[in-house]
Amino acid sequence: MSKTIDKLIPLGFSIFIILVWEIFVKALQIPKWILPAPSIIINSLFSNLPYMFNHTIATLAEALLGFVLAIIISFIIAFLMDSISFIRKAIYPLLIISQTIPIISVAPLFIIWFGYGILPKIIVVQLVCFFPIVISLLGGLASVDDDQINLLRSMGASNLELFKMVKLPASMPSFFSGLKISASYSIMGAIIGEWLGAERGLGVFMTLAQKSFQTEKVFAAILIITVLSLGIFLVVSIMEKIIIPWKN
Amino acid sequence: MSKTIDKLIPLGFSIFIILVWEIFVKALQIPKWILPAPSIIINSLFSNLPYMFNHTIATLAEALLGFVLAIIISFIIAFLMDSISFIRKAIYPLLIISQTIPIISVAPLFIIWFGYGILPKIIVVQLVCFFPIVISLLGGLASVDDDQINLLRSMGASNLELFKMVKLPASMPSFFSGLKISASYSIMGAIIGEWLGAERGLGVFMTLAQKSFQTEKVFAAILIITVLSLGIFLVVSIMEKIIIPWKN
Amino acid sequence: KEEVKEGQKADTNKATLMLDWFPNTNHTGIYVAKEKGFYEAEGLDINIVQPPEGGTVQIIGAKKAEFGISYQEEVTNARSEEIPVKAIAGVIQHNTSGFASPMVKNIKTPKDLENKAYGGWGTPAETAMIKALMEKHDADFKKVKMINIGSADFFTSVQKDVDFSWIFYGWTGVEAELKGMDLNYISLNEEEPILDFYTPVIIINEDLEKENPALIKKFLKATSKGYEYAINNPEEAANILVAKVPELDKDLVIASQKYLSEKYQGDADKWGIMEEGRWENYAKWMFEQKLIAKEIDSSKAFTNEFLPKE
Amino acid sequence: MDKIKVTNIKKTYENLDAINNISLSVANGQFISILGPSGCGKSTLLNIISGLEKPTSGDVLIDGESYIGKSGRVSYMHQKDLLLPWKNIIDNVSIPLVLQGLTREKARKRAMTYLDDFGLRGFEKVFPGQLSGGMRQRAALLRTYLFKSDVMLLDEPFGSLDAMTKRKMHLWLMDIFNNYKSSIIFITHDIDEAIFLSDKVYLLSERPAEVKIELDVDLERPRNNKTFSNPKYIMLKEKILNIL
Amino acid sequence: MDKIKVTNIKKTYENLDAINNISLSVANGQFISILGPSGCGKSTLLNIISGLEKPTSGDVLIDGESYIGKSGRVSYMHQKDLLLPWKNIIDNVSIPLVLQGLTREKARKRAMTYLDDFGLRGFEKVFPGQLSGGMRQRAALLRTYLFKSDVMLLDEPFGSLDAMTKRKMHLWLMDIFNNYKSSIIFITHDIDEAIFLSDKVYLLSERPAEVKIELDVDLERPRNNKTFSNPKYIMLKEKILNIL
Ligand SMILES: Nc1ncnc2c1ncn2[C@@H]1O[C@H](COP(=O)(O)OP(=O)(O)OP(=O)(O)O)[C@@H](O)[C@H]1O
Ligand SMILES: Nc1ncnc2c1ncn2[C@@H]1O[C@H](COP(=O)(O)OP(=O)(O)OP(=O)(O)O)[C@@H](O)[C@H]1O
Ligand SMILES: O=C([O-])O
Ligand SMILES: [Mg+2]
Ligand SMILES: [Mg+2]
Repeated sequence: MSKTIDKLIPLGFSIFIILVWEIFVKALQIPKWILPAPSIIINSLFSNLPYMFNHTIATLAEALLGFVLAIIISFIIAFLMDSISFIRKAIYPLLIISQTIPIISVAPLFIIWFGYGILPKIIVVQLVCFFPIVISLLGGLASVDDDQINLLRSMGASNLELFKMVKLPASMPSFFSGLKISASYSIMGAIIGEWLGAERGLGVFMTLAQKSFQTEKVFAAILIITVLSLGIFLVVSIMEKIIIPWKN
Repeated sequence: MSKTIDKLIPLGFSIFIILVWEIFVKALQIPKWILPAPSIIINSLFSNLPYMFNHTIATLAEALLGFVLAIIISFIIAFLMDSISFIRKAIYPLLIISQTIPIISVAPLFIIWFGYGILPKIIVVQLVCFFPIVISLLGGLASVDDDQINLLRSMGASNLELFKMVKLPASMPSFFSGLKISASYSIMGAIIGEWLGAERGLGVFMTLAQKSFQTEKVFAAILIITVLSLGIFLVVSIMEKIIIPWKN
Repeated sequence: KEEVKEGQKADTNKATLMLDWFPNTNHTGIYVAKEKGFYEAEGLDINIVQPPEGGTVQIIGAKKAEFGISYQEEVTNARSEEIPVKAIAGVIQHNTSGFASPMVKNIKTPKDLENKAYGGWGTPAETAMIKALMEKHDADFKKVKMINIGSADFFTSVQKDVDFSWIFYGWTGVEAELKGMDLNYISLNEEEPILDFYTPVIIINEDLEKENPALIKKFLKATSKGYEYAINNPEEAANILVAKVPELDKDLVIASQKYLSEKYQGDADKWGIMEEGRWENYAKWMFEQKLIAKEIDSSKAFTNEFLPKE
Repeated sequence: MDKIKVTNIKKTYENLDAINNISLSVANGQFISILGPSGCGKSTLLNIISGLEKPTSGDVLIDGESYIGKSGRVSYMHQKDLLLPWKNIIDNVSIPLVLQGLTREKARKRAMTYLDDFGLRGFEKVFPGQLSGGMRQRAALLRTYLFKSDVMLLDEPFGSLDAMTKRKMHLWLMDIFNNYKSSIIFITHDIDEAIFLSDKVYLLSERPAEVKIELDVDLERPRNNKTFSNPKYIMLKEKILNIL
Repeated sequence: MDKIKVTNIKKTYENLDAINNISLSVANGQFISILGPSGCGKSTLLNIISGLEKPTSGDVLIDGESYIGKSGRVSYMHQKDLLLPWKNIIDNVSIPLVLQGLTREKARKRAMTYLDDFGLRGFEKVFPGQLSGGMRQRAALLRTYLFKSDVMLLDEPFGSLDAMTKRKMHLWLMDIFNNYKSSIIFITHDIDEAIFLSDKVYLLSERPAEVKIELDVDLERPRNNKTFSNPKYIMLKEKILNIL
């Protein structure tokens, strides 16, 4: 298959699904406040676009800041856990616990600690995103060929050098699996963060639209969320291709 | 370090954190409806234990059913995506989209489609859990040594045999990274599912406790959630050791 | 799913009721009716279910449940979006909600809201309400700082940047009393009659009116009995609710019930009845405030017709 | 008709000519060896004959049929052992049997009978990571053999073996070769080995590989230790040494 | 004093005796070779001397100091090439230089000067996956050399090389050996290579390995093509062949 056709497949398939949806909604006469037809959603998107712009920017900013923070923290945690066995054992359970607590149930604590600004949203995104990255990084680090490690150690490599030269590159494929998972979560993380209270953002927009039963606006927001998430995912995928050239 | 000490580290560290928390709350006289002291939480846990049991069972059932379903579906999807390039290209964007849609925003649709029973909760758990598994499986499958594939293909292996003999085992380490991520999410997925409307479950319990301002009960529920999640995570980790013997 | 199909057949007696929120003292009459066998006596089997966040109106609109709990603003909003739901009983006669603040914030009248921070959900309706109250007292709404507190509760949010918030007195106000926290409280219905909307109300899908009026009648007959029991026996009624939903704080439920039992029927002739004027005025106000895109026919938004005639 | 006929193979990687122009032929039941400098393109040639890689141009005929890009026809032992790290040795070597439809149990049993010959007895339950280099090579050879095609391609199968073990393997290989009348293409750097085993030796040039010369080895079979002192053998060896 | 002194090494894996009892010594600037059957424990021995594995019992002294379980003292070329798949060839071979503190640029430049000798010129930007087996081996050897320790352990470094390339590598190795007075332990299956290069040859038994015999090679250095026709050489070779 040629490259252009490759790119047309997902597009074509999406169009197919949208068509089925449109026909299905029209044929069954499903009211638009239950499930609006794609045409209505697109229409609503365009008529609300200028004023959704601000909300979109807010959410995107939260998501990107949180995502980048998550990557940085993941590396620090994974490095520490990999190098110092005491830290690994002490922190592992806490990592998991951090994922099992439904954020909404401890929302009051978040507000008391971090107030109502952009900070709590970034922290929520960070919390949602860092876990898949850490676990994948650790998985990747564990899968490194011991003989390669031994060889470099026998050449006098320090822990940091081993990490940089062997462990990190060897765990890049696994790391990118985690990064792709997180990339897909980042925008949704920001939306969850906005439930903790926000003035702007697509989460706020959706809540308001939902409360006034403008389902088509909710779906217009979901469409934007989806496009943003796919965009971040795509950037990560391209980075993967660039950073792992030896896999091609 | 000996094996027993290894196991005592996380325990000891947890106890340390709990002590700090207790002292902190007492010293700053933080009211219990903001952040209850661990002693109060434990106390509340034990006095509510018999009657939290039902909620716990309900949530655990949803989580486990959803988790197992997620594993099964992940394998089917990953196999199809790996074998048939058309499917991979067509489905990849949909997979990501499935993770980017905040479930709560389309909650009414879930009830309308799947009713009030355990089904919508299982579906939510499945939706939350299958994505990390699929992405990690696909990442693992992509990392397989082409020469090994070629060798077996040259011996007449079918796609299914290649999958079983080479691709699957080669992607097990990566798969387990994904599985661990999902295991940590499974209980929380069930809690989110219960927000779609449920009569029983720890999510229901937490909502009710929160709405009647009984923060210590919320934390008692979080404690149970955490223990359950760690339990599922542990089972997955043990399975990993058994299924990947060649890594030891 | 099953209950729904059967519920739409004229002769069956199964039906689903979807709450508006977690079970609380607003719903006591329903739990009493179920526990005391009032529904059973009417040949009904009522299944009470909890809603997905904000989903009750849509579920009723889609006929996936027969009865639901909502509130006047939501019904008005829904009808302006052509969702065919309709109120059949007002659970509490007058609006028991209002703006509360810790005593130390010194907010006694709407005038005092100037230079204070409001913590809410950021809906246009909240803005309009605060504005309406303040304008009546020649206060400047622009001086209020609006903060979205998301899912945080009253007690938490006033710990941080928030000065006042919108509460249901019968629940959060009562909890403050139990906590020994002194509040200033500005009651919506006392300050501004237009804001005396019905909350909560019981709703149905319009179609049910034609398809199975008998079901509605029987349902409301039993439900009325439930609320009447709660009005006359607050303590016992509270205990029935707590027995059904033991996760709730028993002290809070009992205190709340004592407060609400007096408010269910209020000054009306009987429980559940609603005045056309209040529906009309509130809808008009909402339209003027641009809270709804088009005017609604209030007479179609509610009916007293199915309430027991006595 | 030739069993294998390779004509005018050319292979270019991005900006590297690996094989310039190679033609060779193997008659039915013939054993040929290929000698050539390291990196000249020998493994690439076997990859092409086996169908795993496609040549830039040229054709590969087996029994007169073109096998460009079609794998599965021949037994092929790669230069890398390619043992699967997650299967123990017995399961690794019985892969071709399982792929041919035998149950795992039967496959294991069949493979088991060869472990002594290959010096792997006692290591059946061991994972490849715990074997020595030479043992891995022997396991890979056994796996290749069990595929049992009438055409075998062997890429330096005895590179990590000591002289003794190598000699044992030679005798074993001659045995199958005589019994099954397989056609074999054998890559090695060991000139003695090449002459001892083959009917014909191809000498390749530096990369990009071309056939420098094709030498027939007319030493009577079965060959044995006395072969090495045969004057024909010594002459042939000298000739090869001179050309290289 | 001996440069390297290995005394009574024993190594047992779970239920497998790999090395029974090995003692050997290497004088300063001495080149010794180890010959032994495949799987007898040669690589295990080098792993132990390099400090990567611990023996079950016994001791390893280098310059009189015990190096049990302490790696980093010696240059060690493993039997597997262990090139890092994510680094191109020039970066792979310059790893030891970078680890010794050179900047990447300087390390590359230094390594670059050896590429011709190792026949890797033109492949500096290529990833290991695109090299031939022999080229990978040469890259691994160059990397080992650049570590520049006065003790070198080489595990079948020339196993995948043709005779010509091997000869070139031999001459190069003799050169360093003479110039730097390194002490070298060399594992090979090639008897000619062992005799040609060494001052002493150890012959090991079947697993569990023991030293069967230790043979001094008193052929004058520098050695060259004529060495092969030296009667001492021929006698020594015959002796070894008889023992094996
Ligand atoms: N996938 C590839 N991409 C680019 N170049 C390659 C690839 N595979 C092999 N080459 C190049 O092709 C040439 C021939 O390689 P090949 O493996 O065929 O050599 P060889 O004759 O088998 O050598 P050796 O005796 O060392 O095994 C080498 O220069 C190698 O770098
Ligand atoms: N990590 C390990 N675990 C268990 N057994 C091992 C391990 N490493 C090596 N062995 C065993 O020890 C024995 C000696 O192996 P070693 O690699 O030292 O052999 P060798 O002499 O280098 O052989 P070759 O010439 O084939 O490379 C073998 O039987 C091997 O299976
Ligand atoms: O953690 C969540 O609230 O989804
Ligand atoms: Mg090769
Ligand atoms: Mg070895």
